[in-house]
Amino acid sequence: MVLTVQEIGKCFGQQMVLQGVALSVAERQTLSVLGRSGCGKTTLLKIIAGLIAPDSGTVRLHGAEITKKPTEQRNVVYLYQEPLLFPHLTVFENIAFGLRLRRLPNNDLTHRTTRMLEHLELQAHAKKFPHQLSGGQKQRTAFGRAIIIAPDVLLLDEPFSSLDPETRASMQHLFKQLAQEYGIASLFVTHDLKEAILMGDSIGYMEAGKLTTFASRQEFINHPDYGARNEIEFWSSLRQQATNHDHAATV
Amino acid sequence: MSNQHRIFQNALVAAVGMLFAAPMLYLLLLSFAEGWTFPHLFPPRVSAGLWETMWGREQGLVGGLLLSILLSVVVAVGSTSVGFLAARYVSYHRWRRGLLFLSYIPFVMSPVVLGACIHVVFIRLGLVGTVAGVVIAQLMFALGFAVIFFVSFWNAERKSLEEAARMLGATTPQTYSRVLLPISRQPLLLCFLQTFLFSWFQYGLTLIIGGGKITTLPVLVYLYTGEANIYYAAGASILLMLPPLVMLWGNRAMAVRFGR
Amino acid sequence: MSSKSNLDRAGFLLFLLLAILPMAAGLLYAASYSVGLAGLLSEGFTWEYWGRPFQEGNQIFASFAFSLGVALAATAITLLVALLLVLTVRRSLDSGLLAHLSTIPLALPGTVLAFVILQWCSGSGIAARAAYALGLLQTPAQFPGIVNDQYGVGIIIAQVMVGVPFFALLFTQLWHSQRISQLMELAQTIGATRAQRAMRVAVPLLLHRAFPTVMLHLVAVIGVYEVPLLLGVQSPQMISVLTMRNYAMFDLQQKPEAFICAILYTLLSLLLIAIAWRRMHRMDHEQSA
Amino acid sequence: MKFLALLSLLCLLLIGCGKTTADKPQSVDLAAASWEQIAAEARGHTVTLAMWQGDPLINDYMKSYVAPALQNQYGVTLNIVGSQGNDIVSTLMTEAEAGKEASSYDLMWINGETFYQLRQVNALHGPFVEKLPNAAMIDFGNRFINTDFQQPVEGYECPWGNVQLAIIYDTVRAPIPPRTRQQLEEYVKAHPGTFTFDNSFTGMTFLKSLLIDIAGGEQQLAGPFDSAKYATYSAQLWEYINRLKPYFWKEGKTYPAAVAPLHQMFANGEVNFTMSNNDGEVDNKVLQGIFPATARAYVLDGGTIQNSHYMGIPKRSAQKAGAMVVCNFLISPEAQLRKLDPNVWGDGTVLDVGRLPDEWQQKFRNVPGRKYAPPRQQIQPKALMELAPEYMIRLFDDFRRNVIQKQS
Repeated sequence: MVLTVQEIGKCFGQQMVLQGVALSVAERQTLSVLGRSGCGKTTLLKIIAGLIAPDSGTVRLHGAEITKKPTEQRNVVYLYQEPLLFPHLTVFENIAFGLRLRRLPNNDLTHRTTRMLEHLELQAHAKKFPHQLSGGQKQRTAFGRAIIIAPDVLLLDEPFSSLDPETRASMQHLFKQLAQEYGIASLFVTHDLKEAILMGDSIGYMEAGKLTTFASRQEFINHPDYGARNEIEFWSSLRQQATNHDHAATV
Repeated sequence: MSNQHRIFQNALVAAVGMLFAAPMLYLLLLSFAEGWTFPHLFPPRVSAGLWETMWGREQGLVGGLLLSILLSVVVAVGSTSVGFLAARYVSYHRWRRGLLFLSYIPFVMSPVVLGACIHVVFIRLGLVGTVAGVVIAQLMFALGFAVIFFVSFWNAERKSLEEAARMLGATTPQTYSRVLLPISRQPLLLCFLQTFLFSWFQYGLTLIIGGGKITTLPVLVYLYTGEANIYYAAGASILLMLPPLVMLWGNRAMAVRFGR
Repeated sequence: MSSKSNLDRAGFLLFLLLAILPMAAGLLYAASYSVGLAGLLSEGFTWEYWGRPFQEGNQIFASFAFSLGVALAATAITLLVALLLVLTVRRSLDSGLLAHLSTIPLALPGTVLAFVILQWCSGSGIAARAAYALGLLQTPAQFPGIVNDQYGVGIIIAQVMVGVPFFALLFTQLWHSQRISQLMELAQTIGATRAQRAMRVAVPLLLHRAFPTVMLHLVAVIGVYEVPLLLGVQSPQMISVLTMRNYAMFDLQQKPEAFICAILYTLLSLLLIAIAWRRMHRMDHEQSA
Repeated sequence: MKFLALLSLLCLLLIGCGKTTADKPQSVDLAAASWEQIAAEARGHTVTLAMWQGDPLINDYMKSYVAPALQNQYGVTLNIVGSQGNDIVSTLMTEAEAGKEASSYDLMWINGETFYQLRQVNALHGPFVEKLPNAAMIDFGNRFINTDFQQPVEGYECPWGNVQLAIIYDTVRAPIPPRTRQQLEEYVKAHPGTFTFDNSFTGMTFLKSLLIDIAGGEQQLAGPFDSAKYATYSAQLWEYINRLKPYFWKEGKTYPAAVAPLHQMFANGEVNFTMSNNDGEVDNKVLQGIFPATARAYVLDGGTIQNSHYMGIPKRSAQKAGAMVVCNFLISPEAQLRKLDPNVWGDGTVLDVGRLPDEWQQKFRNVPGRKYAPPRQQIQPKALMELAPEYMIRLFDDFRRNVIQKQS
């Protein structure tokens, strides 16, 4: 297991935000966590990233405990809903940021960054500043910036929620491709049922600070409580109706 | 927009502009005037004599100018850097509101009145009549401003950018040098400018804490304005106004260049 | 965690040491002086000095009333003029001629400002000379007293002169940040006339957003020193001038009164800051809502 | 917390600092030392002089002449700072209250109330004047020199200059200036808005001259402060002033804060009179081009106050030897002669010309004469002694209470 989280609990004042949360993510796998806003997803991700300290529980990376390690030494990257780019740096420099911190030799850095730009189809925009980009381009830059340092785990917090449906679909596709290619384990948080099913190798459901995980996608879909079945039935009945309608029209 | 309306607007702009520029123009004229008394609406005689003698006779003026520049730069650098950090602490602190309220007290209160109260504290610390004392006294007020100024700067977005840098592996010094300072260039400059001006304009506080020993340009100018020779006062006033004018105009140009 | 570094803590510590601590020590000293617990002539605890403001002929309350009146008048006129400017010549303030010229009054230190106003508005000043040239008066004494006058007209003129460009620029910025142009277009589609758009959309919105700044400006004007020092009268005096007079008087018995002034002034300022503060907090909520 | 510990430490420091009081040890005993020893002790040190700095000519005399001469002749560096009268008193008082070791000032230009108050709080060093070699040329028998506001000087301050209050007028605007109280009343009633006096030192000296006149001569008010006499005569003074008040500048509702604004208004033509504590100032101001060449000075028939101004050394000064060297130079014939010239300053000398060596006597008698001020011999008979300082303090206060704050 790349990431193992055990018995995480967190309160903000009187309010219990997380309670006994446990999960694990295997090599090259993506765990989708489905939950409404306010269910504690963001807090969980921030605890894994080291931005918030948990009240109880442990976080392990490749078996080693990192619960008290500072953020910058964890090699875990958290991606925000908004593609938070450094406004003073170009697209190229934003992507190269992590490599610069690691003092990579210049030609190596250029090479890697250029390759990443190609992957992201951002070559034409390398010299632009964030405020000159579209929403999708920004989010791709943020991805590139995170993936290029080959983090052990990537944490994604509703990364596509502010994009239009078309861009969203292509980004989902791009992400799967990149995760595969760079072999990154990730935790993907969303409130969109379809996206959760689409992105996750396994799925978890979070409600009121408690996480339920499912071994496989099918198990989740079959479970009556989470509405996956309803959704599928809705879409298939719609298709059914449409077919019937077409049928009727031809007749 | 009708033609008539446009003419009216242009006339208004010209009139208001004249009014804004009038003090500077008047002082300039006065510094070149001679015998400009009632009922002369315009100077009866003009001469550059004042500007020639001012530097020669009153070496104090050059000294005052240099001292003022030194003092204002130190106050501006000190309050901007300390304010930048202190505001970060305040912004992310549990008692953010209470701490911020404290900063408002030195920010708006009369430096002269508070100056009278802190006079004895400064004497005990041996700071009265020293440049260090005046710097610290002015810092006290400039810091209030700097903290307030930067508290709104340290918002959620700044915090997230910083977190993003850390997750990519940046250490604390790297976070500052590669992210926080570069993205803060504009506000840092603005705060520097404001605190510089505050210090540059300060008269009463410098007088109390300086004990008359620290003769900055405003102190000298006040001496002249209270004196019978108004032409001297005009000349010294212009010297006092030039640096702030250059800075304010420079800042405007900068603001335009950086697209606000 | 990562959001608080030692660097910030050091910065904050310096802020406490350099700003808050001396201020607190100074006010504490002022308080103890005013009750006879400090000072060369002190003879132990007494409320005697605090009785003085209530004595016949004492200037402290008159001075507070005068300062408040001057500040209110100056601020009201400043706001009125600044609003008129923003409503009529906003484009020029934004990026035209006025954008550049408005920096000149902002570069005027109080001392110079007061000097200029004195030279313009005194009985033998430029304004009086213009009136003479027009044949409106023969001697300086006939010119109406607008500096060193009972009502603080000179002080008000000076404060309006620096206040107007400041608020005009503030309003121009608010115009953008509050999208007033769009809101006024919207009002137009609903059928608002030009005047209605100005009076019902722009003016209330600008004043609402600027309220905390207005309050802080008021506190600042109440405490001005250099300007009334040159343009004021001996009675009543603005608070700063009165405090300094009592502080450095020949009569050492007056020193406690200086500190009483300082404390009363501090209390008044705190009250006004608190009002500004509440509104600011409320606006934070509006903004996030 | 570390944080709180540091804070409380600083608080302790703040409070603790005040407890230490000790005069800096002097390497020579100034009372016993010879002048040579004192001069040797002073060499290489810096003396901080607190003085009023509002007149560029006086500043110029001090900075371009006195300071370099001291440096060259005695190796003493003179550092001039701006402070005067009540500011000096409050600074020295606050220093005493705070227990500061070495005073901010080593020498101060003072007289009258400042001297009185500093003596009252025991802030002056002395007696030191008889130590100064040049003091032998001063006539300490002269009551205008040996007594400062009815307070014997007793060697606690060194005389520097001697001046007499004079009224300055413009011969064009007021061809016949009022010379008595009666004439002044007639004049202001005939020319309303053209007369005022400042609410500071000079104006109060003017009021004091009127008070003496009302009392019927300086003998009436000589000696220590007499509150009964003060009450009687000041009541008459306020009655007189309030009668004239509506005819003063700004209808007497306000008064210039200092004499310099009054000078400005006189120069501008806003008022027809100004006044000066220094009878010679009119020459100086005309030469500077500030007053018109038609300006003249005169004294009232009832007399005006003549006084001297002095140099005092704070008890807490760490440079007393240096300060004494500066004093000695300031009363040297060379420095006094230069100061007498209206082109330089026009300040009356404290030296008794008769005691000077012949060559110096010649020089003093040939000083380019005063053109706009009356000759000293002519106004000397009308010179009045300064009254006890309480009169001045009371006048300041009562003028505010009985005239300014009284809304007619």
